[in-house]
Amino acid sequence: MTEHFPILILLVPLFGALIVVLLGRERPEQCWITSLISLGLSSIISLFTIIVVLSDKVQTIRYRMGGWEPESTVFEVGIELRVDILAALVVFAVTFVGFVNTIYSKTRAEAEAQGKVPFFYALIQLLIVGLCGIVMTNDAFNLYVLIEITSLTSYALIAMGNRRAALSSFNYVIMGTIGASFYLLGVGYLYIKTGTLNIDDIRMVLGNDKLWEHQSIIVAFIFIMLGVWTKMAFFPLHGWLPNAYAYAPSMTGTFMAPLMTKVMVYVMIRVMLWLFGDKFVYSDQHVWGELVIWMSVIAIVAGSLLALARTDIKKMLTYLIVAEVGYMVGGAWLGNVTGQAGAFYHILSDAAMTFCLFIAASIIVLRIGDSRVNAFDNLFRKMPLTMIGFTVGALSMIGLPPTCGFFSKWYLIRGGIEAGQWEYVCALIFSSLVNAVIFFRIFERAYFGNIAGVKEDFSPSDSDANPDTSIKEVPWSMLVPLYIASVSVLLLGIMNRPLFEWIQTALK
Amino acid sequence: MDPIIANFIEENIVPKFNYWIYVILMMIGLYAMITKNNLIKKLIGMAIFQTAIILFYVSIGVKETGGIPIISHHGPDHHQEAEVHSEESSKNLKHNIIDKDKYANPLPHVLMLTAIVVGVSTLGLALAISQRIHKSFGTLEEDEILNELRPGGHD
Amino acid sequence: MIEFSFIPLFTWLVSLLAVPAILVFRKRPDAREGVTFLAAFLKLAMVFMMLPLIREGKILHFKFGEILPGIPIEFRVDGLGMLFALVASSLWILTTLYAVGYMRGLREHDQTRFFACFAISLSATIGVAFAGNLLTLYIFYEILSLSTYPLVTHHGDKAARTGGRTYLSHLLGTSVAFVLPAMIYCYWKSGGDIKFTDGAFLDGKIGSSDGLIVLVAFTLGFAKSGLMPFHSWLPNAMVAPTPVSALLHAVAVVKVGVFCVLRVFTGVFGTDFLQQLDVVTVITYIAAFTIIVSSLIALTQDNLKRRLAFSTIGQLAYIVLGVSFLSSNGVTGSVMHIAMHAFGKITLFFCAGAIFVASGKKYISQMVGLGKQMPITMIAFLIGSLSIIGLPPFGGAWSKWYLFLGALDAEQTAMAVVLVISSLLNIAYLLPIPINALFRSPPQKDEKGSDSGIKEAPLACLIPLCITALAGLLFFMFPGLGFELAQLITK
Amino acid sequence: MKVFGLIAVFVVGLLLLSATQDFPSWGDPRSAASDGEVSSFYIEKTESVTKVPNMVTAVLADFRGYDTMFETVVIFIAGIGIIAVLRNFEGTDSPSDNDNDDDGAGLLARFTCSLILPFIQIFALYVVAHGHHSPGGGFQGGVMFGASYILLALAFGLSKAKQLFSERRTMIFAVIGIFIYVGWGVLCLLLGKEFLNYSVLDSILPGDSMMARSHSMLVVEIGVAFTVTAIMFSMYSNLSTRGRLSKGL
Repeated sequence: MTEHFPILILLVPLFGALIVVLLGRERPEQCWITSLISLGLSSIISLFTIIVVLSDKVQTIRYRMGGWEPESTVFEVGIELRVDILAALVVFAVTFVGFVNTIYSKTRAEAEAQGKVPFFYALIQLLIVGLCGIVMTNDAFNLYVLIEITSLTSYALIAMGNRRAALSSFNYVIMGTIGASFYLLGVGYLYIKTGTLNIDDIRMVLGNDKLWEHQSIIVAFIFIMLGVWTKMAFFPLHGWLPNAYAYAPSMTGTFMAPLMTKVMVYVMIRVMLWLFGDKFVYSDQHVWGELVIWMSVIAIVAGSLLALARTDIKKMLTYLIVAEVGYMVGGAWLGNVTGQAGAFYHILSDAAMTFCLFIAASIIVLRIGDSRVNAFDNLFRKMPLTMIGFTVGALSMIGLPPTCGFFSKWYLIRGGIEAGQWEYVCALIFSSLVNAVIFFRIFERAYFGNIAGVKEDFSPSDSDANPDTSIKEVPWSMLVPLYIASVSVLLLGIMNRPLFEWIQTALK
Repeated sequence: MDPIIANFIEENIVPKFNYWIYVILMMIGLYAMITKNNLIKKLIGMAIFQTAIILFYVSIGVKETGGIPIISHHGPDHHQEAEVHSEESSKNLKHNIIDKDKYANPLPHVLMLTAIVVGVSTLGLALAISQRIHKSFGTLEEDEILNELRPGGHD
Repeated sequence: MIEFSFIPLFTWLVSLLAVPAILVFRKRPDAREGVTFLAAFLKLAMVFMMLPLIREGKILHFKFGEILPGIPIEFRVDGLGMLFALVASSLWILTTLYAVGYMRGLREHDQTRFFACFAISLSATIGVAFAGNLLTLYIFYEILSLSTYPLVTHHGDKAARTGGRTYLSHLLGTSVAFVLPAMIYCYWKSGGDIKFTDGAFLDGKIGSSDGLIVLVAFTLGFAKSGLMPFHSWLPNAMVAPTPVSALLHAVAVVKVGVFCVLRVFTGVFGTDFLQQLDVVTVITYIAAFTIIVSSLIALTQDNLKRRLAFSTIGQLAYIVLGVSFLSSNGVTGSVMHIAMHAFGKITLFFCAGAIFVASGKKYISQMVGLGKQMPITMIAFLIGSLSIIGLPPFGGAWSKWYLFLGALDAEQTAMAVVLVISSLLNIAYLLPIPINALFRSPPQKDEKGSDSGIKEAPLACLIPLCITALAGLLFFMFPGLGFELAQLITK
Repeated sequence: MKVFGLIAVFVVGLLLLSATQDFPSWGDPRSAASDGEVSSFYIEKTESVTKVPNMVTAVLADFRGYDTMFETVVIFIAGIGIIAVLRNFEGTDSPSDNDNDDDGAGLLARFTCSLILPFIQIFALYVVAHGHHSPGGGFQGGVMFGASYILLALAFGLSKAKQLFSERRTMIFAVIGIFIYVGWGVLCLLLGKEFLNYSVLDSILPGDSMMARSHSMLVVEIGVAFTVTAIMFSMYSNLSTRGRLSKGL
């Protein structure tokens, strides 16, 4: 039974989506229940998968679709899934966040999906199917198909928001298509040269036939990287992200912001280490090593500064995501195991803290009806429970112990020092200082409120629209996810050592 | 004509014209996606872009010596039995020696079937989104939309 | 010898556990303060339990939860930590007593939040004092910065917010920007071992130029030690209520800063190794510069608390200076000065607070002739000043004396001169206050009889400041304990 | 913007062209892709292991059936995505929209349509069923079938077509299609082999394990056809009416 876990993780939400569509618009409650059950089940299965993979005898589960063992050939003729501890961890993160986010969606979906609740739940479950598939598949082309699945679902989910959401979703369509097509091109180039699509086999062929010097392989690598970077909003290519996530329906933003970019970072690490192999990526005759580190430095600095310049909290958080992507790209390109493992650990911790912050921000915006930081007066008094969760996420973003943000910074900085990339270390420290400024600006405002006599740039009408009396805590279906998220932030921080060791052993 | 150019054409363009064609097509599409102001024109560019990639893939699978990848050594009259009777299978096994140069490479065709489907779906969804935009903004020109957003825009 | 013990953990926990109780009793002030007192006494008791063991030369040790490869959260009580814990926990009691009087005297708002944060910051201080490795030290250092922020900004007005902003930006900024990378660098260089042991862990593992960078990064990074150029948070933090200033900016926070610097010198590098590296002169000069400049600035301040703040900066620089002599006498002087200055300066702050409570006066120029109404306070102030200045028969004399010896051992005559000059400056900016208050009659015309109503501050305020003032005397007579603990480190 | 676009386009183009120098030339049967182990395996072994002479169908529905499953899901996503984005459920149920629909084409067109529609549909079924031996399969057949409905809507007006193929029904059909495909794979799972491993189904299908693969391909193609038909029509009806599902083109 255990060997079927990977496919079950995918199938359960898939069926969930089908059932939800069949249920139809008349029964939003049952749609919610259904997706809750299916996602909960799938996250339980992925939890078990982690346990299975951690056991000594099964290091990696290989699951051949259609049972096509390569008998007469060396290469895989079918498609296979490959689940090691890294994949298992990310899959668990995806399914679990999906599950928790579904709890959050309970009230929001009916409010924001304009009577299309079943379609929202179906799309979000299919999105989860796509993300899990991306993480687990071991076939370069299948990866493309799944990337497109996630893209299509996210276009639709974002476009369900207001009119600005539709516009940013359109830009996302254009950028996303370019990115995915570049990836597809790269795969085509690899296929021409190697004649196979299985990731491990491609690496093998590249290694045996010494294809590394070939121009076509280098171009293929460049294009795959460009494609993946576009998808993960790496700095110069980040244009689509902030508006898309800021204007999307809140329950969509809370799910996508933590996961989409992170999964693509995972894909990048996988492409670098498994598809092309570290000998190719980190070899000295290619100039890109230094270049990408510098690009990531620019990404970190620019992302932090852009976030600092925003007054709209959701926009601010999205720009922080851009900066965090810079962290991970830089860490993965440092070229030592510490850096890679740090980047990978940051995938998990950043997912947790972004989730926490986005839920908190959505709740606040929902309650006070204004997304500008200037409107956050005295929130610590008005909605303390929410602000506690927000504070945990913020401290983790700043990188203070014992939250997970501190430890991922620790590993990344250590990797940077070992690699002697001081510019990267400085960028990390700079961004955490900027984050401190950003969040303490909010804390001060939420803690003391506005000082009399200081002119503010938002009209009193905003505050009149919803007087303080109307501001109260939100239903449990929003607070519970918030607290699950903040607890997992702390838990990841405390658990960091075993996690890091698993990751390191898997990467070696 | 200058011999060098002629030589270049001789060696790099004529035998590899398929790559040149797809690159040119793709660049046309990319240019339209980047620079066009009208959303529908962007989408047209997107369609060209994806078609170019499909062309590229299919051209990988071509073999000058080969035809369509459908095995046709037993005539059309066998089809039904081949599906129903299993004893046919033993008969098939004996003439199982297949010259692989007679058939084109099937894999790219399969892949491109998928890519086509994906392209269609993306296009359909994008059209729906642009209709939504047109409904709420009353125009499909990007600059007009941005102008309309200026006052209210948060960024 | 090292022996495992739970007492450090409990000492750390007791004030932490007080927090929920304080929050529970927020409606009933008496119960609330009762909890605080209980916790404070328990803490002191535990510290005293540990004292004899430490005096035997034992080292208490406790660890749990390895949080990073090879680095657990680790408590380790040695002489230095013991002395610091002793000072902090004993002064916590007095400060609580004082705070009760002060806060109720002024009918302050949010007293629950005040006492809760107070307790948290105390346990953070103990955590720093007992920290067994660099990471633990760092974590508690950060917690202290955060937990004192609400105290500093207690009033919540514009001044408090700007003050709090400077406070956090300096303390967090420097620690993240300098200490964190330096710590990770050490972790990498020393092969994953950043434990404090009798021998320093970085000993012989690092080159001279790197050593200089790391040392400076640490010394400036622990900005709580108030070394220039990162000193300006201290005067700004004086917007806090006086008990806060008293405990946190005479004892807990600033002393944590210098304590960390001491740790870096003794525990991370080790004085002998620093001798080899021959890089400390930089620190010496920074400290000397700070001493002189801050004393000069202090002369120009009319706001009493700000003047005290600048004097604190100077006094802290003494401690760093003494360590940077790398001689046993210097270190002894520094360790002693932690205690002596703590008692002296807290007396002065108590007096400042008492004056404010009783008369609402903040500025030195207003205090002329105030001794008539508040003799006890002013006498205590006089004693405190003398102890700070370092005149016998007061505790401060000992530490100054050893610092002086240390300077001579290190053949740093220039520094000896600096010490002398600065002592004169101390006299110049401290003594006039009590003298004018006691022996000059108040200028009559601009009084309009407003001072006539002034009496001594409430008893809860008076008792602590008398005790601390007397403590200054006692330390001169019985300095033995301080020496003993100092010897444990320097040997 | 235009200049920037041009520069970007040229850089990308040159990069791509620079790679073609070590590519095989047009139609080279010895190229790594065409001569490689995998494609050779497909060409030589397909029929002997699956009994399907059309390699494309075999690779599509069996070797890479997992891809194809997600392909169907992509179509499905597009369908429900368009509804989620565009559809507005207000004003659909009001009879006024549905009654006065004279928005069909002229008489001649109607007549022609009613003449050719059956043939289109029968041909579509043939394409689905005969995908094993000739070019064709679920997608192609499904598209044709969907096209027949679109033609119906063009000729007789959308509401007429909706009476035959209402929105609810399209959704059900789409779901059924995927359900057939995935369920068929799950059946293999239940019989104790990997997902989509049709060879175990010989216990419930006529013929040996290889024939089982052949039959199963037919089954999944039918599933694909269901989904594609339904989604094609729903795409058309939504896009052509800005999501009001009334008063089509």
